[in-house]
Amino acid sequence: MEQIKTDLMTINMGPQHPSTHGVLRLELKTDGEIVDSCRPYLGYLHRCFEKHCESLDYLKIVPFTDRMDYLAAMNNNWAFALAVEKMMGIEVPEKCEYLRVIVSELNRIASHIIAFGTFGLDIGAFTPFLLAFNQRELIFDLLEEASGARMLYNYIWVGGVARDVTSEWLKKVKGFCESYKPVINEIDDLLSYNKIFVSRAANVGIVPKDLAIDYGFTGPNLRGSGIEFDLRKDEPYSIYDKFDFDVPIGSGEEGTLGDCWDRYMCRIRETRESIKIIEQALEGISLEGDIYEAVPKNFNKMPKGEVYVRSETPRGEMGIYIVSEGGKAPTPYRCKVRSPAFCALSILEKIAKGVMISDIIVILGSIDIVLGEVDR
Amino acid sequence: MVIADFAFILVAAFVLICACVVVFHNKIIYSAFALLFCFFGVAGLYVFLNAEFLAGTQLLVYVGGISVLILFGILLTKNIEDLTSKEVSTQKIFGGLISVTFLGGLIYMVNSVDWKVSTPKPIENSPVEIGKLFMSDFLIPFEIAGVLLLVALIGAVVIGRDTDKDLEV
Amino acid sequence: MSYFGDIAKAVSTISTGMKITFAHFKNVGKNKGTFTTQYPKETLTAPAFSRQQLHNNIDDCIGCKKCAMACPVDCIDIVTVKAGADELSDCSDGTKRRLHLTVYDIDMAKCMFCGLCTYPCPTHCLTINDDHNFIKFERSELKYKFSAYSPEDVVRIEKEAAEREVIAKAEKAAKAKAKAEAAAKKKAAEVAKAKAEAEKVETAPEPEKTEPKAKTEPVAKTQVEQVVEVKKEEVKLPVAEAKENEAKAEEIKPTEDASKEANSDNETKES
Amino acid sequence: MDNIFLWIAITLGAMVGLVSVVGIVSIYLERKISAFMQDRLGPMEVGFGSLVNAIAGKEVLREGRIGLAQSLADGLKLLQKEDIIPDGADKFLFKLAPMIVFAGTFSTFAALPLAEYFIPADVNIGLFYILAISSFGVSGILMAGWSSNNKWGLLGSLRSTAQMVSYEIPVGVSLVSIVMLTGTLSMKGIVVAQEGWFWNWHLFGAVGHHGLIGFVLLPMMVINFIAYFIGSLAETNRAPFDIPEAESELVAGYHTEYTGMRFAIFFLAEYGAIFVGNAIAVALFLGGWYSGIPAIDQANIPGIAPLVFILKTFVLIFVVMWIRWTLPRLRVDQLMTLCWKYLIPFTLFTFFSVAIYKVFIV
Repeated sequence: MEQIKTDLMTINMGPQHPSTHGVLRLELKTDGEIVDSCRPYLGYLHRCFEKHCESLDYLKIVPFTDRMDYLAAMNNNWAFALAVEKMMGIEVPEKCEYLRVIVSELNRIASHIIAFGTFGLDIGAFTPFLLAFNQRELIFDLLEEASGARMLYNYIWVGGVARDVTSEWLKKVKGFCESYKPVINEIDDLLSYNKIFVSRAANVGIVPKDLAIDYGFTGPNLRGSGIEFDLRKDEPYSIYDKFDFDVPIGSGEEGTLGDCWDRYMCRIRETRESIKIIEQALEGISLEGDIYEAVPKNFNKMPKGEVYVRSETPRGEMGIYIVSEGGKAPTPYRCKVRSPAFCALSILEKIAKGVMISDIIVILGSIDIVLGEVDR
Repeated sequence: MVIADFAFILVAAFVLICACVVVFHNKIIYSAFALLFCFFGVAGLYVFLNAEFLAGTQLLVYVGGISVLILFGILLTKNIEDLTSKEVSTQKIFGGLISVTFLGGLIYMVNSVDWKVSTPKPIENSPVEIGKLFMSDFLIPFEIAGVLLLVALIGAVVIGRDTDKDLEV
Repeated sequence: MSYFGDIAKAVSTISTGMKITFAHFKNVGKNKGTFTTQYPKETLTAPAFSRQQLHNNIDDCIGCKKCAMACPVDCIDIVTVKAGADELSDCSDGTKRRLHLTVYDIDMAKCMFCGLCTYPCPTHCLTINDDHNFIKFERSELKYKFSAYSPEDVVRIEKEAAEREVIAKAEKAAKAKAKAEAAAKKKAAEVAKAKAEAEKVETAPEPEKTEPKAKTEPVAKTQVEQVVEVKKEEVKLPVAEAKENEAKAEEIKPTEDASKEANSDNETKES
Repeated sequence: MDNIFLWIAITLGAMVGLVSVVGIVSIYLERKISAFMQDRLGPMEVGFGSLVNAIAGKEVLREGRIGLAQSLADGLKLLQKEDIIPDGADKFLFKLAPMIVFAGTFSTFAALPLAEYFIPADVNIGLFYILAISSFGVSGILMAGWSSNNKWGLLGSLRSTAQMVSYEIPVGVSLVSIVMLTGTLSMKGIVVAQEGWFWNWHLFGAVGHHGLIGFVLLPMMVINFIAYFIGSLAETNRAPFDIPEAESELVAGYHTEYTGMRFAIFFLAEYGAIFVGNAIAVALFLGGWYSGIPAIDQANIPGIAPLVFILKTFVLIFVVMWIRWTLPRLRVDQLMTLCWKYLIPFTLFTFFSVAIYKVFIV
């Protein structure tokens, strides 16, 4: 029997749409509810970060890295600081390293809260989102106390951190770790294993191992596909080799390996691991020492050359590539950022064929993009 | 009962106007909506005949079911993105001739038949009576209609089923 | 069997979820039951060093422009006029003030709240405080003017400064003439070495000056050095040219002096 | 003559009042309940006093408000809003659609048995009438989605219609079981059949009327009630079946382009539909206006019967909201799966069981 053929309908999702996670535009060609093709259009949040760097000195670039992945500003600061430190050969004091680990892991939790909270929101669960957001609020209070800002911290500087912390602050962080554990269990009960949620997220947007590698997936997205790769474990930078933590990977326990539920669950489990790391760091830190010790007086010693450093941000592997010409009052000759969300977004076109419109939202939510980082 | 007459005229006029819109309107979607209102008006006419159950059935089946399905069909098949698309009749003269002939025949029939005025009181609990009739005098037609609908249903499923299973439910 | 299994799972997970939401519903108003604060009635206190609004204590500001240079978005606008001797009072920490700040504007609409400008401030007069309640209806209202002078004052100060400058110029011209004459004599003696020596004299002492500051205020120092470098560049060119063109040197030398004064200012307050 | 017009005017007025009050109260409850479940407080600023003061231009005091007049104030705000009709819209149908949707809901209020003496139109096919007339609102939703010339609106209305047409089947079948048991379509008749102690309610198998053998009915009726409740959630487009207006997918579904009062009418109609859906559940399964304790019913306290009815309905509405703020949303195909693979078989099973009970046991 001949198939009944209908016209495709072109739908414009975004740039203003509740669940495009920022200003992303998707051009959907649908056959009724079934998506025939989905093409992302980027650039609505492009702010010329890379070009802008070329006219700023290294100290001034740090607040701009905040604005790339605005949900995980600490990790961005750190990625950039790592690159410049490697270039200049700076040894960071141990206290600063501990502080960096604590704030970055706190920020990782905050970022993952947004990721799984909005993922639930995309599927229609409002309450888990807000319950998780309360915890994010607590993290922001802590980070504000440490750095002075709630979202865009400018805290991790090249060679150190911007501000010292007090022992009361460390106690508060400890308190937060305790209060967070029951909440994540509650989210598990309320959302993760909910039958409706599982049926919406499992077996949707499956990214097999080889496809994930082909498209440059990193971070929780890659681990959701069952590949155990975490820069903190496999290529430890800073003092991550001192900590004992697991790398949660997707197992396809509710559906197929590499589906949206696996990616979601990876994030949930990663927050638990982050709490573990923070607790260990709180034990290891000593408050003696000068945080400004290794902060370079100026960047005149910046050598000529280039450097590429990668680090694990909540969205995956962020690479910073800097070409320097050295000299006095130097600025980068070229700065390039390898954005994990950008690579992850590219898979949308591949796996969106034949799914339903509702699934597009779920897939988009599960790869957890931040448009500030995609467009830069 | 002046009010009842007045209401009847209102409803009848509504049905007629809607019917005219169905036939004469250029936009097919207007015709479909007018058809829906036409069915709705007919349900009102049933109420005047003390056939509430039938009126309800008319609403449920024709308004809530068939009209909506027709609308559904139009929305899914027509070029719905274009609000200005129009359907123009190309055979106005021929069509008009046929309808005038048909109207003449109907008028002749209405006038020639000797209509009887119904004397018995309307049945109080019509659903019960209808149910009883279905299960006694009209059992065979009822069953045949049921089987026919079932056949149509299965046929529709067979035709409409997607042969390639690309969407797992 | 999975048919009924699915139903059982759905019922159990949904009832678990509903239990949780009902527990939250019950706990409203109790301790930790609600997270919202009724804003106008009750306010949250931001940490003391929360970065919310820039404030400049203009009485302590020496007009060094380090903050403006540290700003990544150029939101600080400073214009200074050289003051006469003893015209201005000292800062609270004893630093001499030698510049009238006729314009000190911070455009909070441009500000990105990174706080980088507050670190190099030598007198700690520029602070970023926790006052977060600065809603305005016009963008222009977000331009905060810190200068203590009225427009008339500014006109007067500029006029006075110009007068002083004329006098100073005349003095300097006389000095420079003498200098130039001396230099010309030297030149005649050592034509080949003259250029190299002149540069040494200018550059050598200055890095030593700034180094003691490093331990206390590393970032400040970075900025200081940058300031110094920039000033040096400004200075170098005219000096080199001075050997060929005396008239030009006369015009530019006041600036050179001013920059040196600024540097000495830094030193005093740092110590 | 005069009497008839007066009666029509009074009834219509009472019904309009009921619909608006129900809508306003439900919206307030929705906001408060959702807030409490999410560790928030919800509207706290607008009380009736401050609303009056604000309208009169006096100073608005903040003390002691719990936001009681919030939805009223929202309604006033929506009334004042600009009425925007998109340029590319089909203007006639665009204006007509909210009226049709509202009419569909509004007409169903006519047959609600608030009390034995307070049924605006006690037709002998009351239940059938409600089912039939509520299907009329579907066309309004289709009309709204199509006429606004917005693809999200169109998709929303298509989803909504498919959903409502499908879920009419389990809802209808589950109600037919009750009709079969009581032998009447009249809402009044069905409620009267549940008089007395609460175990006479149909939810509990009407044990009082049928004796011990009635316990056979109990599980059937519970399944029926749950099926009806899920079906009515879907028919009123409530979460977890709110796919027609899924804000994360379709922006706002069929009323994406509506603003101001037209939007408010859609909203009012939605909450009206929720009330009607749960009122039917109360009337058919939960004993209608009977409190479940004969002493209270026989005390003849004026106004207690409608109060009991509305109270029961709002308890169910609370459950509806509780579900909404707990559960995620289903996908279109899963919605249909739930309907065709789960609800319809179960309701058909109970339908046959009740038929067997009626024929062989009673």
